Amino acid sequence: MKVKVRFFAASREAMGTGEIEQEIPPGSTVEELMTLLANEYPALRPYARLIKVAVNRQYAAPETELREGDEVACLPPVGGG
Amino acid sequence: MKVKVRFFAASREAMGTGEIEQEIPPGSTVEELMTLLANEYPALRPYARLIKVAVNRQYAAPETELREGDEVACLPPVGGG
Amino acid sequence: MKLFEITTEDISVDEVVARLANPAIGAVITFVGVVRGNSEGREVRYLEYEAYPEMAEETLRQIGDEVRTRWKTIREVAIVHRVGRLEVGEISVVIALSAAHRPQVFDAARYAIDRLKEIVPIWKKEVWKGGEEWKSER
Amino acid sequence: MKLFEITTEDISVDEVVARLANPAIGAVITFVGVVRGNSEGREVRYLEYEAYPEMAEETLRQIGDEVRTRWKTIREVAIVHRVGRLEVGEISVVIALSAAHRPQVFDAARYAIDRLKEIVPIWKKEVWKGGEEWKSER
Repeated sequence: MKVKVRFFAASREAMGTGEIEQEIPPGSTVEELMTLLANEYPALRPYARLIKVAVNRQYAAPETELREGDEVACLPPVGGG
Repeated sequence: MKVKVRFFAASREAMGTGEIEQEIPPGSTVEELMTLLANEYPALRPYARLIKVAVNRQYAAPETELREGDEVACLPPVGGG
Repeated sequence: MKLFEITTEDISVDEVVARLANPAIGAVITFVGVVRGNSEGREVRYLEYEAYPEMAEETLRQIGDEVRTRWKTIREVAIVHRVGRLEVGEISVVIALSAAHRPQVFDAARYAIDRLKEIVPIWKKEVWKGGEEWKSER
Repeated sequence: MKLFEITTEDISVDEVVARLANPAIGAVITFVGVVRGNSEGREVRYLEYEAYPEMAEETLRQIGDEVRTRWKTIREVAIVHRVGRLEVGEISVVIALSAAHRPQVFDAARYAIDRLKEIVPIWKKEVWKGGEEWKSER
Protein backbone atom coordinates (compact mmCIF):
# COMPACT_ATOMS: atom_id res chain seq x y z
CA MET A 1 0.00 0.00 0.00
CA LYS A 2 1.03 3.63 -0.43
CA VAL A 3 1.37 6.47 2.03
CA LYS A 4 2.35 10.07 1.48
CA VAL A 5 5.42 11.17 3.46
CA ARG A 6 6.15 14.85 4.06
CA PHE A 7 9.48 16.31 5.18
CA PHE A 8 10.15 19.64 6.86
CA ALA A 9 13.08 21.88 7.74
CA ALA A 10 16.38 19.94 8.10
CA SER A 11 14.81 16.65 6.98
CA ARG A 12 13.32 18.33 3.89
CA GLU A 13 16.71 19.76 2.97
CA ALA A 14 18.39 16.40 3.55
CA MET A 15 15.85 14.65 1.33
CA GLY A 16 15.93 17.36 -1.32
CA THR A 17 12.14 17.22 -1.44
CA GLY A 18 9.18 18.02 0.76
CA GLU A 19 7.07 15.03 -0.18
CA ILE A 20 7.31 11.49 -1.48
CA GLU A 21 4.94 8.61 -2.06
CA GLN A 22 6.19 5.50 -0.28
CA GLU A 23 5.16 1.90 -0.91
CA ILE A 24 4.99 -0.09 2.35
CA PRO A 25 3.76 -3.56 3.36
CA PRO A 26 0.13 -3.55 4.52
CA GLY A 27 -0.09 -3.26 8.31
CA SER A 28 3.23 -1.42 8.67
CA THR A 29 3.68 0.75 11.74
CA VAL A 30 5.17 4.22 11.95
CA GLU A 31 8.36 2.69 13.31
CA GLU A 32 8.62 0.24 10.42
CA LEU A 33 8.13 3.05 7.92
CA MET A 34 10.88 5.09 9.55
CA THR A 35 13.29 2.14 9.47
CA LEU A 36 12.47 1.58 5.83
CA LEU A 37 13.04 5.27 4.99
CA ALA A 38 16.37 5.33 6.86
CA ASN A 39 17.51 2.31 4.86
CA GLU A 40 16.37 3.70 1.56
CA TYR A 41 17.53 7.32 2.12
CA PRO A 42 20.94 7.50 3.86
CA ALA A 43 20.67 11.31 3.90
CA LEU A 44 17.80 10.98 6.35
CA ARG A 45 19.75 8.92 8.93
CA PRO A 46 21.30 11.79 10.93
CA TYR A 47 17.74 13.05 11.61
CA ALA A 48 15.99 9.73 12.11
CA ARG A 49 16.40 9.64 15.89
CA LEU A 50 15.28 13.24 16.39
CA ILE A 51 12.22 13.07 14.20
CA LYS A 52 8.73 12.92 15.65
CA VAL A 53 6.06 11.59 13.38
CA ALA A 54 2.59 12.89 12.70
CA VAL A 55 -0.04 10.82 10.97
CA ASN A 56 -2.83 12.80 9.37
CA ARG A 57 -1.70 15.91 11.29
CA GLN A 58 -1.63 14.30 14.73
CA TYR A 59 1.47 13.29 16.64
CA ALA A 60 1.62 9.49 16.44
CA ALA A 61 3.37 6.82 18.54
CA PRO A 62 5.91 4.46 16.84
CA GLU A 63 3.49 1.52 17.13
CA THR A 64 0.70 3.32 15.27
CA GLU A 65 -0.48 1.23 12.33
CA LEU A 66 -0.62 2.98 8.98
CA ARG A 67 -3.36 2.80 6.38
CA GLU A 68 -3.45 3.31 2.65
CA GLY A 69 -3.33 7.02 1.80
CA ASP A 70 -2.22 8.24 5.23
CA GLU A 71 -0.29 11.50 5.36
CA VAL A 72 2.83 10.86 7.41
CA ALA A 73 4.98 13.85 8.37
CA CYS A 74 8.60 13.78 9.55
CA LEU A 75 8.99 16.55 12.13
CA PRO A 76 12.48 17.51 13.31
CA PRO A 77 12.61 19.30 16.69
CA VAL A 78 10.33 22.33 16.34
CA GLY A 79 11.52 25.88 16.79
CA GLY A 80 8.58 28.23 16.54
CA GLY A 81 8.09 31.39 18.53
CA MET B 1 2.78 81.33 53.83
CA LYS B 2 0.95 80.02 50.80
CA VAL B 3 0.79 76.59 49.17
CA LYS B 4 -1.02 75.43 46.07
CA VAL B 5 -3.47 72.57 46.71
CA ARG B 6 -4.74 70.41 43.84
CA PHE B 7 -7.76 68.12 43.96
CA PHE B 8 -8.55 65.16 41.74
CA ALA B 9 -11.46 62.86 40.96
CA ALA B 10 -14.00 62.62 43.84
CA SER B 11 -12.21 65.28 45.90
CA ARG B 12 -12.15 67.67 42.92
CA GLU B 13 -15.88 67.19 42.40
CA ALA B 14 -16.55 67.69 46.13
CA MET B 15 -14.52 70.90 46.15
CA GLY B 16 -15.99 72.14 42.88
CA THR B 17 -12.50 73.11 41.77
CA GLY B 18 -9.23 71.44 40.88
CA GLU B 19 -6.95 73.92 42.59
CA ILE B 20 -6.83 76.47 45.40
CA GLU B 21 -4.22 78.65 47.04
CA GLN B 22 -4.19 78.07 50.78
CA GLU B 23 -2.70 80.30 53.46
CA ILE B 24 -1.11 78.22 56.25
CA PRO B 25 1.04 78.98 59.28
CA PRO B 26 4.76 78.69 58.52
CA GLY B 27 6.12 75.27 59.47
CA SER B 28 2.78 73.50 58.96
CA THR B 29 2.87 69.80 58.21
CA VAL B 30 0.84 67.88 55.64
CA GLU B 31 -1.37 66.61 58.44
CA GLU B 32 -2.02 70.12 59.74
CA LEU B 33 -2.91 71.33 56.27
CA MET B 34 -5.37 68.46 55.84
CA THR B 35 -7.03 69.22 59.19
CA LEU B 36 -7.29 72.87 58.24
CA LEU B 37 -8.84 72.00 54.86
CA ALA B 38 -11.37 69.63 56.45
CA ASN B 39 -12.42 72.41 58.85
CA GLU B 40 -12.67 75.00 56.14
CA TYR B 41 -14.33 72.81 53.47
CA PRO B 42 -16.98 70.48 54.96
CA ALA B 43 -17.51 68.94 51.47
CA LEU B 44 -14.02 67.49 51.70
CA ARG B 45 -14.60 65.63 54.96
CA PRO B 46 -16.00 62.35 53.57
CA TYR B 47 -12.77 61.96 51.56
CA ALA B 48 -10.28 63.24 54.15
CA ARG B 49 -9.48 59.82 55.59
CA LEU B 50 -9.03 58.15 52.21
CA ILE B 51 -6.84 60.81 50.68
CA LYS B 52 -3.11 60.30 50.20
CA VAL B 53 -1.07 63.43 49.81
CA ALA B 54 1.68 64.22 47.34
CA VAL B 55 4.00 67.17 47.80
CA ASN B 56 5.69 68.37 44.64
CA ARG B 57 4.59 65.18 42.85
CA GLN B 58 5.93 62.74 45.43
CA TYR B 59 3.87 60.80 47.95
CA ALA B 60 4.45 62.48 51.33
CA ALA B 61 4.02 61.33 54.93
CA PRO B 62 1.64 63.26 57.27
CA GLU B 63 4.57 64.69 59.24
CA THR B 64 6.21 66.22 56.14
CA GLU B 65 6.82 69.93 56.67
CA LEU B 66 5.52 72.23 53.96
CA ARG B 67 7.29 75.22 52.41
CA GLU B 68 6.11 78.33 50.69
CA GLY B 69 4.97 77.58 47.14
CA ASP B 70 4.76 73.79 47.54
CA GLU B 71 2.33 71.95 45.26
CA VAL B 72 0.23 69.72 47.48
CA ALA B 73 -2.09 67.20 45.80
CA CYS B 74 -5.06 65.43 47.39
CA LEU B 75 -5.19 61.93 45.89
CA PRO B 76 -8.26 59.76 46.51
CA PRO B 77 -7.69 56.01 46.08
CA VAL B 78 -6.33 55.58 42.55
CA GLY B 79 -8.02 53.48 39.91
CA GLY B 80 -5.87 53.36 36.81
CA GLY B 81 -5.45 50.42 34.48
CA MET C 1 9.60 59.05 21.83
CA LYS C 2 8.35 58.96 25.42
CA LEU C 3 8.41 55.61 27.18
CA PHE C 4 6.00 56.79 29.90
CA GLU C 5 3.08 58.85 28.79
CA ILE C 6 -0.38 60.06 29.73
CA THR C 7 -2.32 60.74 26.56
CA THR C 8 -5.79 61.78 25.49
CA GLU C 9 -5.44 59.99 22.14
CA ASP C 10 -6.27 56.46 20.99
CA ILE C 11 -3.52 53.99 21.94
CA SER C 12 -2.06 51.57 19.40
CA VAL C 13 -0.36 48.46 20.81
CA ASP C 14 1.88 48.29 17.74
CA GLU C 15 2.99 51.86 18.24
CA VAL C 16 3.88 51.25 21.91
CA VAL C 17 5.75 48.05 21.03
CA ALA C 18 7.67 50.01 18.38
CA ARG C 19 8.94 52.37 21.09
CA LEU C 20 11.00 49.44 22.42
CA ALA C 21 12.60 48.61 19.05
CA ASN C 22 16.14 47.33 19.52
CA PRO C 23 17.99 44.58 17.66
CA ALA C 24 18.76 42.86 20.98
CA ILE C 25 15.16 42.09 21.91
CA GLY C 26 13.48 38.80 21.14
CA ALA C 27 10.28 39.05 23.14
CA VAL C 28 7.79 41.71 24.11
CA ILE C 29 4.99 41.18 26.60
CA THR C 30 2.12 43.60 26.62
CA PHE C 31 -0.70 44.11 29.04
CA VAL C 32 -3.62 45.85 27.35
CA GLY C 33 -6.42 47.29 29.48
CA VAL C 34 -9.77 47.48 27.69
CA VAL C 35 -12.99 49.23 28.77
CA ARG C 36 -15.46 46.54 29.74
CA GLY C 37 -19.14 46.88 28.90
CA ASN C 38 -20.31 45.81 32.31
CA SER C 39 -19.26 46.08 35.92
CA GLU C 40 -20.93 44.42 38.88
CA GLY C 41 -23.95 43.66 36.77
CA ARG C 42 -24.40 47.20 35.50
CA GLU C 43 -24.15 48.10 31.84
CA VAL C 44 -21.35 50.64 31.52
CA ARG C 45 -22.02 53.48 29.08
CA TYR C 46 -18.48 54.87 29.16
CA LEU C 47 -15.56 55.60 31.49
CA GLU C 48 -13.95 58.88 32.43
CA TYR C 49 -10.28 58.64 33.32
CA GLU C 50 -8.61 61.52 35.10
CA ALA C 51 -4.91 61.83 35.93
CA TYR C 52 -2.52 64.05 37.77
CA PRO C 53 -0.50 63.92 34.60
CA GLU C 54 2.89 65.27 35.69
CA MET C 55 3.01 62.98 38.71
CA ALA C 56 1.46 60.06 36.82
CA GLU C 57 4.24 60.07 34.21
CA GLU C 58 6.82 60.20 37.01
CA THR C 59 5.27 57.24 38.82
CA LEU C 60 5.03 55.29 35.55
CA ARG C 61 8.75 55.89 35.07
CA GLN C 62 9.33 54.78 38.68
CA ILE C 63 7.51 51.50 37.94
CA GLY C 64 9.73 51.02 34.90
CA ASP C 65 12.81 51.51 37.09
CA GLU C 66 11.50 49.12 39.72
CA VAL C 67 10.86 46.44 37.09
CA ARG C 68 14.31 46.74 35.56
CA THR C 69 15.94 46.64 38.99
CA ARG C 70 14.09 43.47 39.97
CA TRP C 71 14.30 41.64 36.65
CA LYS C 72 17.68 42.09 35.04
CA THR C 73 16.48 40.39 31.87
CA ILE C 74 14.02 43.19 31.17
CA ARG C 75 15.56 45.53 28.68
CA GLU C 76 13.02 48.30 28.36
CA VAL C 77 9.59 49.23 29.66
CA ALA C 78 7.00 51.53 28.09
CA ILE C 79 3.67 52.45 29.66
CA VAL C 80 1.05 54.60 27.96
CA HIS C 81 -2.21 55.40 29.76
CA ARG C 82 -5.10 57.20 28.16
CA VAL C 83 -7.33 59.68 30.00
CA GLY C 84 -10.59 61.44 29.20
CA ARG C 85 -13.76 59.76 28.01
CA LEU C 86 -13.30 56.15 26.85
CA GLU C 87 -15.96 54.04 25.18
CA VAL C 88 -16.53 50.33 25.73
CA GLY C 89 -13.90 48.31 23.86
CA GLU C 90 -11.34 51.12 23.76
CA ILE C 91 -7.82 50.66 25.15
CA SER C 92 -7.14 52.44 28.45
CA VAL C 93 -3.54 51.37 29.01
CA VAL C 94 -0.72 49.51 27.31
CA ILE C 95 2.26 48.23 29.28
CA ALA C 96 5.03 46.77 27.13
CA LEU C 97 8.19 45.05 28.37
CA SER C 98 11.01 43.83 26.19
CA ALA C 99 13.61 41.18 26.88
CA ALA C 100 16.23 39.23 25.00
CA HIS C 101 14.51 35.98 25.97
CA ARG C 102 11.13 35.11 27.39
CA PRO C 103 11.74 33.74 30.91
CA GLN C 104 10.53 36.04 33.69
CA VAL C 105 8.91 38.67 31.48
CA PHE C 106 5.50 37.47 32.60
CA ASP C 107 6.24 38.02 36.29
CA ALA C 108 7.62 41.44 35.43
CA ALA C 109 4.50 42.37 33.44
CA ARG C 110 2.23 41.28 36.27
CA TYR C 111 4.26 43.35 38.72
CA ALA C 112 4.02 46.41 36.47
CA ILE C 113 0.23 46.36 36.16
CA ASP C 114 -0.22 45.63 39.87
CA ARG C 115 1.98 48.59 40.79
CA LEU C 116 0.24 50.83 38.28
CA LYS C 117 -3.10 50.15 39.95
CA GLU C 118 -1.50 50.79 43.34
CA ILE C 119 0.50 54.00 42.98
CA VAL C 120 -0.17 55.88 39.75
CA PRO C 121 -2.42 58.92 40.27
CA ILE C 122 -5.10 58.04 37.75
CA TRP C 123 -8.78 57.75 38.58
CA LYS C 124 -11.63 56.07 36.80
CA LYS C 125 -15.27 57.06 36.91
CA GLU C 126 -17.79 54.52 35.70
CA VAL C 127 -20.82 56.00 34.05
CA TRP C 128 -23.85 53.79 33.66
CA LYS C 129 -27.50 54.51 32.89
CA GLY C 130 -28.70 56.64 35.74
CA GLY C 131 -25.53 56.91 37.76
CA GLU C 132 -21.79 57.18 38.08
CA GLU C 133 -19.07 56.21 40.51
CA TRP C 134 -15.34 56.67 41.05
CA LYS C 135 -13.77 53.23 41.18
CA SER C 136 -10.60 52.12 42.88
CA GLU C 137 -8.91 48.80 43.55
CA ARG C 138 -9.18 49.08 47.32
CA MET D 1 -11.59 36.07 11.35
CA LYS D 2 -9.31 33.17 12.22
CA LEU D 3 -8.13 32.92 15.82
CA PHE D 4 -5.30 30.53 14.91
CA GLU D 5 -3.37 31.29 11.79
CA ILE D 6 -0.11 30.70 9.95
CA THR D 7 0.56 33.66 7.70
CA THR D 8 3.25 34.92 5.35
CA GLU D 9 2.24 38.55 5.95
CA ASP D 10 3.39 41.17 8.46
CA ILE D 11 1.64 40.74 11.81
CA SER D 12 0.01 43.67 13.62
CA VAL D 13 -0.49 43.31 17.36
CA ASP D 14 -3.49 45.64 17.22
CA GLU D 15 -5.08 43.52 14.54
CA VAL D 16 -4.65 40.31 16.56
CA VAL D 17 -5.99 41.99 19.71
CA ALA D 18 -9.00 43.17 17.68
CA ARG D 19 -9.83 39.54 16.85
CA LEU D 20 -10.72 39.10 20.54
CA ALA D 21 -13.06 42.10 20.68
CA ASN D 22 -15.95 41.47 23.07
CA PRO D 23 -17.66 43.85 25.50
CA ALA D 24 -16.99 41.41 28.37
CA ILE D 25 -13.19 41.63 28.23
CA GLY D 26 -11.19 43.99 30.40
CA ALA D 27 -7.66 42.79 29.84
CA VAL D 28 -5.61 41.36 27.01
CA ILE D 29 -2.12 39.94 27.43
CA THR D 30 0.02 39.54 24.39
CA PHE D 31 3.30 37.77 23.85
CA VAL D 32 5.11 39.19 20.83
CA GLY D 33 8.07 37.30 19.37
CA VAL D 34 10.58 39.53 17.58
CA VAL D 35 13.54 38.53 15.37
CA ARG D 36 16.71 39.25 17.33
CA GLY D 37 19.78 40.65 15.59
CA ASN D 38 22.16 38.28 17.31
CA SER D 39 22.24 34.74 18.58
CA GLU D 40 25.07 33.11 20.51
CA GLY D 41 27.37 35.93 19.55
CA ARG D 42 26.64 35.75 15.85
CA GLU D 43 25.08 38.58 13.92
CA VAL D 44 21.85 37.28 12.43
CA ARG D 45 21.12 38.44 8.89
CA TYR D 46 17.59 37.07 8.78
CA LEU D 47 15.45 34.09 9.78
CA GLU D 48 13.56 31.61 7.68
CA TYR D 49 10.49 30.14 9.33
CA GLU D 50 8.89 27.05 7.87
CA ALA D 51 5.65 25.41 9.01
CA TYR D 52 3.54 22.38 8.38
CA PRO D 53 0.71 24.85 8.08
CA GLU D 54 -2.36 22.62 8.28
CA MET D 55 -1.06 20.82 11.37
CA ALA D 56 0.39 24.00 12.87
CA GLU D 57 -3.00 25.72 12.84
CA GLU D 58 -4.55 22.65 14.45
CA THR D 59 -1.93 22.54 17.22
CA LEU D 60 -2.32 26.29 17.81
CA ARG D 61 -6.03 25.68 18.26
CA GLN D 62 -5.22 22.81 20.62
CA ILE D 63 -3.08 25.16 22.73
CA GLY D 64 -5.98 27.61 22.86
CA ASP D 65 -8.27 24.81 24.08
CA GLU D 66 -5.73 23.70 26.69
CA VAL D 67 -5.41 27.26 28.01
CA ARG D 68 -9.14 27.77 28.30
CA THR D 69 -9.56 24.42 30.02
CA ARG D 70 -6.88 25.19 32.60
CA TRP D 71 -7.72 28.85 33.21
CA LYS D 72 -11.45 29.39 33.33
CA THR D 73 -10.99 33.16 33.44
CA ILE D 74 -9.50 33.18 29.94
CA ARG D 75 -12.18 34.15 27.50
CA GLU D 76 -10.52 33.84 24.13
CA VAL D 77 -7.12 33.02 22.67
CA ALA D 78 -5.67 34.04 19.31
CA ILE D 79 -2.29 32.97 17.96
CA VAL D 80 -0.85 34.17 14.67
CA HIS D 81 2.56 32.93 13.53
CA ARG D 82 4.38 34.24 10.52
CA VAL D 83 6.50 32.06 8.22
CA GLY D 84 8.91 32.75 5.37
CA ARG D 85 11.83 35.15 5.51
CA LEU D 86 11.80 37.54 8.47
CA GLU D 87 14.19 40.43 8.97
CA VAL D 88 15.65 41.55 12.30
CA GLY D 89 13.03 43.47 14.30
CA GLU D 90 10.06 41.90 12.56
CA ILE D 91 7.33 40.11 14.51
CA SER D 92 7.35 36.32 14.22
CA VAL D 93 4.42 35.49 16.48
CA VAL D 94 1.65 37.16 18.46
CA ILE D 95 -0.22 35.29 21.17
CA ALA D 96 -3.16 37.22 22.63
CA LEU D 97 -5.35 36.13 25.55
CA SER D 98 -8.38 37.99 26.79
CA ALA D 99 -10.04 37.89 30.19
CA ALA D 100 -12.64 39.80 32.13
CA HIS D 101 -10.06 40.60 34.80
CA ARG D 102 -6.31 40.39 35.00
CA PRO D 103 -5.48 37.67 37.57
CA GLN D 104 -3.99 34.53 36.04
CA VAL D 105 -3.72 35.77 32.47
CA PHE D 106 0.05 35.97 32.86
CA ASP D 107 0.38 32.30 33.81
CA ALA D 108 -1.87 31.42 30.92
CA ALA D 109 0.21 33.45 28.46
CA ARG D 110 3.41 31.85 29.65
CA TYR D 111 1.86 28.42 29.25
CA ALA D 112 0.75 29.24 25.70
CA ILE D 113 4.17 30.33 24.46
CA ASP D 114 5.90 27.40 26.21
CA ARG D 115 3.53 24.94 24.56
CA LEU D 116 3.90 26.64 21.18
CA LYS D 117 7.65 26.14 21.31
CA GLU D 118 7.10 22.52 22.34
CA ILE D 119 4.46 21.12 20.01
CA VAL D 120 3.69 23.38 17.05
CA PRO D 121 5.30 22.16 13.82
CA ILE D 122 7.17 25.33 12.93
CA TRP D 123 10.90 25.49 12.31
CA LYS D 124 13.36 28.34 12.34
CA LYS D 125 16.57 28.61 10.35
CA GLU D 126 19.04 31.25 11.44
CA VAL D 127 21.05 32.76 8.64
CA TRP D 128 24.20 34.62 9.54
CA LYS D 129 27.17 35.77 7.50
CA GLY D 130 28.72 32.62 6.15
CA GLY D 131 26.37 30.06 7.59
CA GLU D 132 22.93 28.90 8.60
CA GLU D 133 21.39 26.52 11.11
CA TRP D 134 18.01 25.09 12.03
CA LYS D 135 17.29 26.03 15.64
CA SER D 136 15.13 24.30 18.19
CA GLU D 137 14.47 24.70 21.89
CA ARG D 138 15.88 21.30 22.79
